[in-house]
Amino acid sequence: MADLSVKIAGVSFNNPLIAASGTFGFGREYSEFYPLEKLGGISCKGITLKRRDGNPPPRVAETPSGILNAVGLQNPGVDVFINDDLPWLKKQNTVVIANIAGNTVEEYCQMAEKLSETDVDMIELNISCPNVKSGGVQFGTSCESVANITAEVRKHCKKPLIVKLSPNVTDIASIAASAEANGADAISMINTLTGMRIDINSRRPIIHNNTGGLSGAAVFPVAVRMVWQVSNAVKIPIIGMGGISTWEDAAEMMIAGASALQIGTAMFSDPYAPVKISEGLNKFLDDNGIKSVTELTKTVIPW
Amino acid sequence: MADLSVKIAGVSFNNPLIAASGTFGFGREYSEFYPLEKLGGISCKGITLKRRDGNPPPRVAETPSGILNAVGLQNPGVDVFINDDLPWLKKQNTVVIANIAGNTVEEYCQMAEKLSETDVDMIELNISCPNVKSGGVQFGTSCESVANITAEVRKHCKKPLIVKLSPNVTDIASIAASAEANGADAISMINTLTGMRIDINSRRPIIHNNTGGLSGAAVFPVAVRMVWQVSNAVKIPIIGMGGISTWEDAAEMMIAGASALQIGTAMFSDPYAPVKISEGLNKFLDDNGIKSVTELTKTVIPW
Amino acid sequence: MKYDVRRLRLISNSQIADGIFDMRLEMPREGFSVACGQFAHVYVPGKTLRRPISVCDCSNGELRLVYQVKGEGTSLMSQMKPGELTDVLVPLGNGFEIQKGKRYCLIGGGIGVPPMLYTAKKCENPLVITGFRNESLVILQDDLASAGAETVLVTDDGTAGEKGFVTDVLRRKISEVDEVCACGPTPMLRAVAELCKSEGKPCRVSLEERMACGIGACLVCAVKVRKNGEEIMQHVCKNGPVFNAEEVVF
Amino acid sequence: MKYDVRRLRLISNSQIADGIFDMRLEMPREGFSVACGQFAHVYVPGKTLRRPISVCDCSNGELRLVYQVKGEGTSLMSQMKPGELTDVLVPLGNGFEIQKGKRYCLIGGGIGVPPMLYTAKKCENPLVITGFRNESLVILQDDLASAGAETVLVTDDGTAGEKGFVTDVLRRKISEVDEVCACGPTPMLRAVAELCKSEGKPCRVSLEERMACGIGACLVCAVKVRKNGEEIMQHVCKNGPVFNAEEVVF
Ligand SMILES: Cc1cc2nc3c(=O)[nH]c(=O)nc-3n(C[C@H](O)[C@H](O)[C@H](O)COP(=O)(O)OP(=O)(O)OC[C@H]3O[C@@H](n4cnc5c(N)ncnc54)[C@H](O)[C@@H]3O)c2cc1C
Ligand SMILES: Cc1cc2nc3c(=O)[nH]c(=O)nc-3n(C[C@H](O)[C@H](O)[C@H](O)COP(=O)(O)OP(=O)(O)OC[C@H]3O[C@@H](n4cnc5c(N)ncnc54)[C@H](O)[C@@H]3O)c2cc1C
Ligand SMILES: Cc1cc2nc3c(=O)[nH]c(=O)nc-3n(C[C@H](O)[C@H](O)[C@H](O)COP(=O)(O)O)c2cc1C
Ligand SMILES: Cc1cc2nc3c(=O)[nH]c(=O)nc-3n(C[C@H](O)[C@H](O)[C@H](O)COP(=O)(O)O)c2cc1C
Ligand code: FES
Ligand code: FES
Repeated sequence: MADLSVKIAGVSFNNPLIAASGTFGFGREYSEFYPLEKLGGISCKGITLKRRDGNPPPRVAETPSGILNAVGLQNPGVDVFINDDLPWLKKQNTVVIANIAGNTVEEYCQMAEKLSETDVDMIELNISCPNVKSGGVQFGTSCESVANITAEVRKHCKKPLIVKLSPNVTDIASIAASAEANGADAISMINTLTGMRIDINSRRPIIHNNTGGLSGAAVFPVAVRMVWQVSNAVKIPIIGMGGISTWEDAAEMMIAGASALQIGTAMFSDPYAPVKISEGLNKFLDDNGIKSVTELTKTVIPW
Repeated sequence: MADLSVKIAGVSFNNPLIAASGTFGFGREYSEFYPLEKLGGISCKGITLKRRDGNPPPRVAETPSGILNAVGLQNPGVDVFINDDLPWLKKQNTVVIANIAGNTVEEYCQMAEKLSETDVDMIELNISCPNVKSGGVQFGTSCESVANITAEVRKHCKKPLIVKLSPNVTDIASIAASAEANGADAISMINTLTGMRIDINSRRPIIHNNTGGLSGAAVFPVAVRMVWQVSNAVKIPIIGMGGISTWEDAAEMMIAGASALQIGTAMFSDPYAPVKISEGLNKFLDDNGIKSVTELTKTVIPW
Repeated sequence: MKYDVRRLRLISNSQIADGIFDMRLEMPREGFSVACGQFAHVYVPGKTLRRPISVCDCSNGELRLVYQVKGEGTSLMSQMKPGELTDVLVPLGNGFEIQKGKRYCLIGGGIGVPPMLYTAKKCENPLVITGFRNESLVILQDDLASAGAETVLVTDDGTAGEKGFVTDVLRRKISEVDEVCACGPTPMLRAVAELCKSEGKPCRVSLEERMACGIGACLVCAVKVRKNGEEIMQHVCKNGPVFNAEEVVF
Repeated sequence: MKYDVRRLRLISNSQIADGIFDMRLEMPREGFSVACGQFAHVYVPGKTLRRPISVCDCSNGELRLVYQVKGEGTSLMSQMKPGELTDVLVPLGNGFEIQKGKRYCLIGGGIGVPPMLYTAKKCENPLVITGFRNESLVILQDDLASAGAETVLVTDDGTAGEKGFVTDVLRRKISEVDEVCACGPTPMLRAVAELCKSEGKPCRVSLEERMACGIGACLVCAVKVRKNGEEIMQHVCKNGPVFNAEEVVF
């Protein structure tokens, strides 16, 4: 039995497998499959200052080895999260990460302030949601805006701060460096790649939002590349995600540079995916005589 | 029998199916499967001023619903192309597009000049090759550099000029607009998305170049989205590509905004892919009483 | 633990009408119960998303799913072979609540008919109205009759049963029943709901929406409903698929 | 037209050693010819790239491919069932040129052995040296013997045949042959090539490289060779897989 525990920004995780934001709600539903303590942590559904109803359906479409989604940040608002969901979540014996999104920098700051007074373990700054009209991804696509929002939120945030990056950019390494320079404790990446599908008979985009975010196995090679590039540019830990479906993918993502992982779309095929991945990683480590999963991180040997 | 012919920048194609650059060599090999006149055109393997040997192998890896490649522009050089390949190609009764890449703007200009004196039908400016150390994609990732190289090459190019865009950018619509404003007659897109795979046992990147270009069905939703965005930003025609595998995909890409299509990776699964797609499109048009394939272009009805 | 992934052996998977298949899976006879109107979320090898299919029947150790081939997922499903293990999340969602002593009218349109078989089995002497585009798509008539239902069949073109729409029959017979349950295309559901409203009969409808998780976590299968005068988003997989027709914002 | 996509019916596909399968496909008896050392490019449903597999034999209307399960592609291949139609590009590449009147030594290492069976059938009284890691991986010994070859078997650990390497045997027997043909892991090929060079025997080697098109168009399967003193890139699928060992830049 290898040591699967990892530490990110001072927070200890039982194992590197974290449920990805937006795919796992606030944990209650999947807790009807397995105790949530089997996971290293949970990144909660993105929350906003006020309740949001999200986009009209259809909100999901299948693509080759992936899916598009455009939920549009449906959520009950930060106060409901703090009062109704967080107390339950904190009893599940797993790390709780609040994923926050706003229309303005001030909204992000207000939420960070509120959450700083709660028991959430970490805050994940979602500046990469491609499926909302204002806010979201626009904060995450230039170094200046990433620097600005990270610095501002940092002032109001007493919790370890993760900045979640968008892959829809020319130079992800510089963006990560801006986040690091302005106070991020960790990077999580990648959010979804913007994509589109059209029904050739109705000529309507399948997703009501016209475009949606691509996730799942299809994006895995892009995610590995970006994690590798960012790991060459920053010293803070990276939580890697994007299409991880098997324990082999998980090992690959860590070898590329990730210190922990989030699992999203794979859960839709198999609700047990993160549990199986954690078991698979354990066996891989044992078979190779590796004592701790942390020994995988960033061990790629580039040509 | 619907009318499949299309016209791009004054050049007439028998049908909208063009073999994608780099996947079809200079056509000789695939001409042993079917007469090349079944295709609307051929975009030749990217050529450079001098012969290039390309990257060391491995140069290809499979990924979920896609592949990574890093050939690194192996080619015999523009003069050999003009002397040895072009005369044969011109006899095949299909449109011949020369795809050119350089280390410097001057190299691009020199090649454009040489090719302008030949019978090639069109020139495709490859400013988006992610697999070479200098040149390639660096020209294609900012509006300024795209504007500059397009304007310079335009001065030396007497043929219709296609500018091929990289998807590894934050805002592809502005880049396309820069190309249009500086003399491009058409846009072709998308080149490959940069990706990486690592062998978890050897910890070596599978591709010797470390990173490679992702193509195939996996990228299709990203390509459709980008073609749609660019079609909203420019008036010149778009040659759409990226993961087109079936006639349904082809129809979808045209509905999103493309006037013609290139087929690459799908050829590796089925050498007849472009021929079958052309037949499928024809049947789709007939079944729906559509007289000309040009009636599909940009007919998406966004929500 | 409310949910589990079940690996069920495929007993048979045969075409019963034009493009419509009848899949039967071996279910443990004990230790769980499936309500009518609930659905199964079927893993299709090679696809990222599961496919939601209503429970058509669940008895004698057999789970029955009747589905129409629409796209790639259902096409792959139709190629699954007896003996294979299928991976299914079942039962999911909230079904029809059937009360003793009431007479129900069950309405199925097209591929909305299958859940009405299991529902009919849970009712006493139900009236089942089924509608199809034409004869080639008619399914489950014998099963419904053996379930003890009074059945009325209509087709759009009159090639089987009466010519007309399910609402034509419902209008005629609505006074004979206490409640209406319906599943089918949205325009049909809307028409049924309006008729029930004007006749003052309670009506429940089973809705469809594209799904991912199937259990209420990912929020993709949204439907707008009116509760206490306020419009809110609920989810077909968790709050439905069966909704009170009066609350649905069609 | 030199190439075609063939849809060949699978006759059988059975395991013949630890993780090694023997696939037999129905081939038309006429209208084409396959040279020894050529390969087949096999479409595996669900995969983007075809998988290159050497022709192990081609006779009596049967194409035989012997392959080892390495990753997902070959694993899916091993699950293909008799009766299925497989989609294969065959024959591709340049094989071994076998001249009358010469005695050949054919060397196969591990999963490099299969092409040597068909090659042995094209030679007169060849000497075939095959090497495997251990007994559990030994294949095709009977077939080689019935093909009329003199066979020598070695294993790394001595669990079958002699203990040692193919080069140990070659060193002992090289004077008995005129030319050497080899297929196997690169270190083995390099050792064989060096030995042949020092003994002045012509040597041809069959190389492997990751492929996409399989016909020389995409340029991914590059191998560096020396021609007229200059190092140039050639391609395993089109110029090879068989190369003159002296020209290969290992
Ligand atoms: C609760 C529920 C119960 C259902 N019961 C049945 C049933 O008993 N029999 C039956 O034949 N069909 C039923 N459907 C519809 C069935 O799920 C779809 O026809 C099927 O998913 C189409 O998949 P595909 O891959 O063939 O089509 P594609 O169009 O290729 O599917 C692409 C994506 O769209 C989704 N999708 C497409 N159409 C629908 C739809 N109408 N509803 C939901 N998702 C859709 C698919 O799940 C998939 O994610 C039900 C749907 C729901 C939500
Ligand atoms: C000309 C030629 C002849 C061959 N003949 C045989 C044979 O007779 N029997 C046999 O068992 N194997 C043979 N191989 C090797 C065989 O092609 C690979 O083992 C197989 O492609 C692995 O596929 P996979 O999906 O199982 O492995 P994966 O590692 O999952 O494959 C991923 C990708 O890498 C490629 N790849 C992986 N290993 C190799 C390799 N060694 N050579 C080429 N591509 C590779 C695959 O084709 C695929 O594109 C031959 C290879 C070549 C080039
Ligand atoms: C349905 C869905 C909803 C999502 N919602 C959010 C969200 O609210 N906040 C966020 O940061 N990321 C969200 N994401 C992105 C995921 O957290 C993750 O970055 C992405 O899906 C890539 O990982 P995967 O391929 O493992 O799914 C969502 C993804 C999906 C599929
Ligand atoms: C093996 C390979 C080589 C390529 N070489 C070139 C090239 O030389 N020039 C170029 O502009 N694009 C090149 N491309 C990119 C393709 O032309 C195309 O833009 C991309 O593959 C997306 O299309 P597809 O998904 O249909 O393959 C290459 C692609 C592949 C797979
Ligand atoms: S499918 Fe995930 S909430 Fe309904
Ligand atoms: S595989 Fe395409 S050139 Fe060899």
